[in-house]
Amino acid sequence: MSLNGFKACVLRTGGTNCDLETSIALEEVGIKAEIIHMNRIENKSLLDYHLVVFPGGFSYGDYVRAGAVWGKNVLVKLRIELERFIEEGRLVLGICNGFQVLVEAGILPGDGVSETPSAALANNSSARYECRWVWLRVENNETPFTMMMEKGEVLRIPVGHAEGRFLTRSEKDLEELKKNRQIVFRYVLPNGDCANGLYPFNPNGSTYDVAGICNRKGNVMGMMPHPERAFFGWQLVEWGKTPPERGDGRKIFESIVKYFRERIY
Amino acid sequence: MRLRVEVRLKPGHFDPEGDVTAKMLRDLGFPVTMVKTGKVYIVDVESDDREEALRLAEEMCRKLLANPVKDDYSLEVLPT
Amino acid sequence: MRLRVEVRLKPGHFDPEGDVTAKMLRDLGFPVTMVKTGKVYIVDVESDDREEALRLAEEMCRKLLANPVKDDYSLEVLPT
Amino acid sequence: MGLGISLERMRYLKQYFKERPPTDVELQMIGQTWSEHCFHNVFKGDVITDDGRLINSILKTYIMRSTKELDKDWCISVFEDNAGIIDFDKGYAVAAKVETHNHPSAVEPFGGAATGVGGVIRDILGVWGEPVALTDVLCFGPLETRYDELPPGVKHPRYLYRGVVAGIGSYGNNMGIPTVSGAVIFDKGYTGNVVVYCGCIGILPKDAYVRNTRRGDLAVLAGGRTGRDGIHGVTFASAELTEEAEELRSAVQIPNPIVEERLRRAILRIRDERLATGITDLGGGGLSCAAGEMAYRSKLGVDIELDMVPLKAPDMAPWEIWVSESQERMLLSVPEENLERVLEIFSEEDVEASVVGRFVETGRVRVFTRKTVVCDLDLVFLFNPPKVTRRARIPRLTPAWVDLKEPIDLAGEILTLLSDPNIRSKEDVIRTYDHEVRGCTVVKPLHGEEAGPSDAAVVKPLRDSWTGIVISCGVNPFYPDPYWMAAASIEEALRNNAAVGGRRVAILDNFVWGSPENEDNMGRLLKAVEACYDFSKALDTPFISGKDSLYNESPLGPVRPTLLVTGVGIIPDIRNVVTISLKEEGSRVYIIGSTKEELRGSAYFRLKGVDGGEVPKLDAKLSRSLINSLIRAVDEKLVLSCHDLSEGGLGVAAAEMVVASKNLGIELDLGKVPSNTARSDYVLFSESTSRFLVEVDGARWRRFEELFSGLPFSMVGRVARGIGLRIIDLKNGLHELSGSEIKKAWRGY
Ligand SMILES: Nc1ncnc2c1ncn2[C@@H]1O[C@H](COP(=O)(O)OP(=O)(O)O)[C@@H](O)[C@H]1O
Ligand SMILES: [Mg+2]
Repeated sequence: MSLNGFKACVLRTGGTNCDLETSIALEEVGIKAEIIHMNRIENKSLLDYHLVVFPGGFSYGDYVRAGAVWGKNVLVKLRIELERFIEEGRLVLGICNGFQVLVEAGILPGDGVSETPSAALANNSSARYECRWVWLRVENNETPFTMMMEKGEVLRIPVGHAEGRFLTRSEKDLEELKKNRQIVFRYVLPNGDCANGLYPFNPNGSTYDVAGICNRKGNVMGMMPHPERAFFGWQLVEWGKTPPERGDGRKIFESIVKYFRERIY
Repeated sequence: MRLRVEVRLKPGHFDPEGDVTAKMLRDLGFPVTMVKTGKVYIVDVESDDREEALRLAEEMCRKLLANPVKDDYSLEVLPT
Repeated sequence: MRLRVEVRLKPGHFDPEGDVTAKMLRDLGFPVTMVKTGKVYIVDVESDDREEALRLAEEMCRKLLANPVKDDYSLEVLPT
Repeated sequence: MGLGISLERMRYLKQYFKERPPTDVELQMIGQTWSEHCFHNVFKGDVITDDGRLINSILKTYIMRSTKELDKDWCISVFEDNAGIIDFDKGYAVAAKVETHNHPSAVEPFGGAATGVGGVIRDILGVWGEPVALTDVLCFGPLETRYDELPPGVKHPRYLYRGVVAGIGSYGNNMGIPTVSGAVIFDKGYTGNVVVYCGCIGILPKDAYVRNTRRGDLAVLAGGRTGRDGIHGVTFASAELTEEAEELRSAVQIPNPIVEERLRRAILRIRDERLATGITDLGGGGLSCAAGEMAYRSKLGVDIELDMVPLKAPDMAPWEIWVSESQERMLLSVPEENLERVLEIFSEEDVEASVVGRFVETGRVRVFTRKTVVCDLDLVFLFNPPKVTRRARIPRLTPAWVDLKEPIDLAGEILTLLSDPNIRSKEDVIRTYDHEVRGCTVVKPLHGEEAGPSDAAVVKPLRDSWTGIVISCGVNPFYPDPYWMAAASIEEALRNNAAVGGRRVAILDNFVWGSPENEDNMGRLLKAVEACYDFSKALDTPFISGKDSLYNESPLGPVRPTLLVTGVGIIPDIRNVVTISLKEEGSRVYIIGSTKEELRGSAYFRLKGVDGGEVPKLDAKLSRSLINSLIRAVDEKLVLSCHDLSEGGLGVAAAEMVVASKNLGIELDLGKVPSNTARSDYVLFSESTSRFLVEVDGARWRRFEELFSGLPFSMVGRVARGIGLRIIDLKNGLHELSGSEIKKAWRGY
């Protein structure tokens, strides 16, 4: 049993490949993480966990579309449980492919679950895979995932994806997201100013430089950058003379713990 | 009934795969100016009714095969 | 001239993407017995000659777009 | 395509088949097993030289001998299995393997390169290793080559470049293994023969390394299905690339990284539960080679039922199934009592697995289809064909005088070199590879805020150990003397490793050469392997694995002979790694090693179009002392940043350190450089070996100097703020470059 008694279910399926490092990040902040294959999810109840994580990778080889097959698979296998899970205010985090899954499953940006996605993570405008460290600005620090951050704070976290260009159905949908404070992270310049689509600061051409969003309630979040790769100081791209203690990605995991601590289950 | 579903990016959307294919074809010496890509699914459904089959295909696109935010699709019943 | 190239797996050939798609569609409740996948390329070539354009497309398939071990292809000139 | 069997071996074969004619399945199996690719005929055969020597196996005589004589207790398995295995930390070992996939990449660049990565990953899985990092070294013709320079059958370098890079990235990214290190080289000598090296590093608990196939164990084939792709890949690997190359696309395997990703999961679970007695990957020769080798090395026989093999395409002939090189397949030997659990794990990971046969005591390989025997061969016969003999003419490099006027504008020369395709940033390639996945990458290929070029990559594979694996490479195909070329490549791999703090380096050799039937090619090869013995011994660095790809011939002639040396070192605490970016204003900059007039084959001479003078030579004893002192300095935390001097010499190395730094630059006094030349351009661009540029803590430089006392070194300048490079030449002339000029030249933007 971990320090806090908080439990996370890190889901995986064929092609998932960031489950291990994501679990390590969770364990480091005291959340017990269990990696569970979708093939064995039937024997489990999501409601035994406080947090469900969809980690990065290439689920189902990106067949059909990145995240599409796993997204639907989640609906088929977990829909009722997951709706209740979200309803109860437990947390769902999707990273990279996990974000694509949440969008394809219609869990983000909507509320609850819908059968047709209302957003998309399309091909990068650079037409290629992009592995680089980006600057992220915290737009909303009142979600369970960002409570340990300042609003407007700039984080250093890497991305690694070929399909991360966030698109909404319409301008109106985007306005809705802004109004509801659902935009959590945006790609910015090193000084914190908007990237305004400028490559490579906005690495994929995302609308409104969106890097991560949450649902209206704030307890489901998806993001393209990989916080688990910026968790330990030694993972960072620049150290100075010695590695710093911690990376910015850690704040997401620490926020989750804080949220759990402050909320009584 | 056999259906043919073709999914293509909506007009105006980036098609990096198409761009890369065009470049590679040009590198091979072909006088190619543009390539757009799409996906085809040949789907056999258990239904003898043309209309129903098409309705099903439509729903498959909405639910899985296409993302309405970025994809268009076209449907066709194939002769068997 | 605008061409349409469709590349599909040879009959009988193992199609993992088709199988995954079929399974997913069935899980979503569709009465689907089989799915085969393929790709479409819409290619613009600098040529006004129909025959030449088709010959070029044929060559593109042999050299890049199709794999002779597993793929069949079909070509078509599109009206512009 | 024919089977490619020599006359002498034909006789040996006839002798064996006195009683009955061989079946097609047998002939195919023999063809695959005896191929250059699988059997290493040249490296294991005899060589007769024009100076009257007979060498029995250059692999044993040179490469393996040095390892044997060095006799390191940290070498766990060398030259035997799919990969070399060395000791690591906390009961774990590191496995390493590097392969080439040149021919497939030449006809089908995406698929060829991708399956190259897939294959080398399976080599690591094939020793029960968990892959943790990938490397790739790629050589292409110049991207600006004109179409009318290309003979039929030779694809444009740009096409190959795009396809190969995409193929490598796709496979590694999809599998979630970071591609952390490599090189990209452009030269006319690769226009007809693209070179694609793929390497993989893995980690395994030492006691999980099981190789103990027993009689009665079942042969379990797992992973992708068997198809018509990649048939005759091994014979193709030694074929000349001609006009029919198009038709050879069918010999290239079709990649599916997702199948391999699932396979990896299953294999590692089977390993952790210790359920299998043996494992090997299906590579060249497919099932025929894997099953045959596994039985032979366990001194057993094997019976295989082809009907049990899951197929991708209907109606495959038995021989096609037997030799198909379809990807993503592994063969395991499993005791009957563990079978159920093994199949359960495979099914949980969505991996198809079937029992296809059994290991038996016969000493034969027997293949059945529909209950009839289609192949029945004695394994001793199969694995002991007559040796091949090659002739070698020892090369003698003709001396040439250099006629080159000393340029006035040294700064301009530096900028030109920085933008040379072989020196400038490879960002376009590197960023399309995920080098951060697994979250273990400490030193990245492009490191720091300013993304400077690292000398080596460092990964931290274990959660509860600070020890890191240091991965580097050395490759110098432009030095025209094969002996010193090999020496320089070995030392470069060590130098790059040491530059970030790596030590206890094991090395891997990968030869890419033209046809060994040509006596000059063979002579050059011989000189290169001689150097491999001499310098791996003298530098105290054992070879643990390697591979040769000979017969790289095209209508444009043979490939530029290329030896890649991959270095795998360790650093006891990754928090002490040294990177290339300058850290502190005012700190001292030292050059280590001595600079000589050694520019033959250098980037500078190639740029100027001159050939002559001396190639860089290597004093192994000196090199060892310098590297040892450097490592001590690193461990005592005296070194703030470091870069080795290689292509483009001091000028380029200093500029690259500036590229990596934010607002910091270097003041450099060429007069202080220990050298034997009076020309400033030679001091700047010589490629003498064993040299480093080191930034040393301003307060503790005395200790640093103490560590190097008696060795050639000198303080050559200081780190300064707000400048790029400020160079004082031998005549007291000043040459200046701003940081942004340097960055723009190197990055291209
Ligand atoms: N040129 C070479 N130099 C050093 N070692 C070699 C060379 N060729 C083969 N080996 C060694 O022989 C063993 C078998 O190699 P290889 O035939 O490539 O295995 P596989 O086909 O299973 O990948 C490996 O350990 C490899 O390191
Ligand atoms: Mg192998």
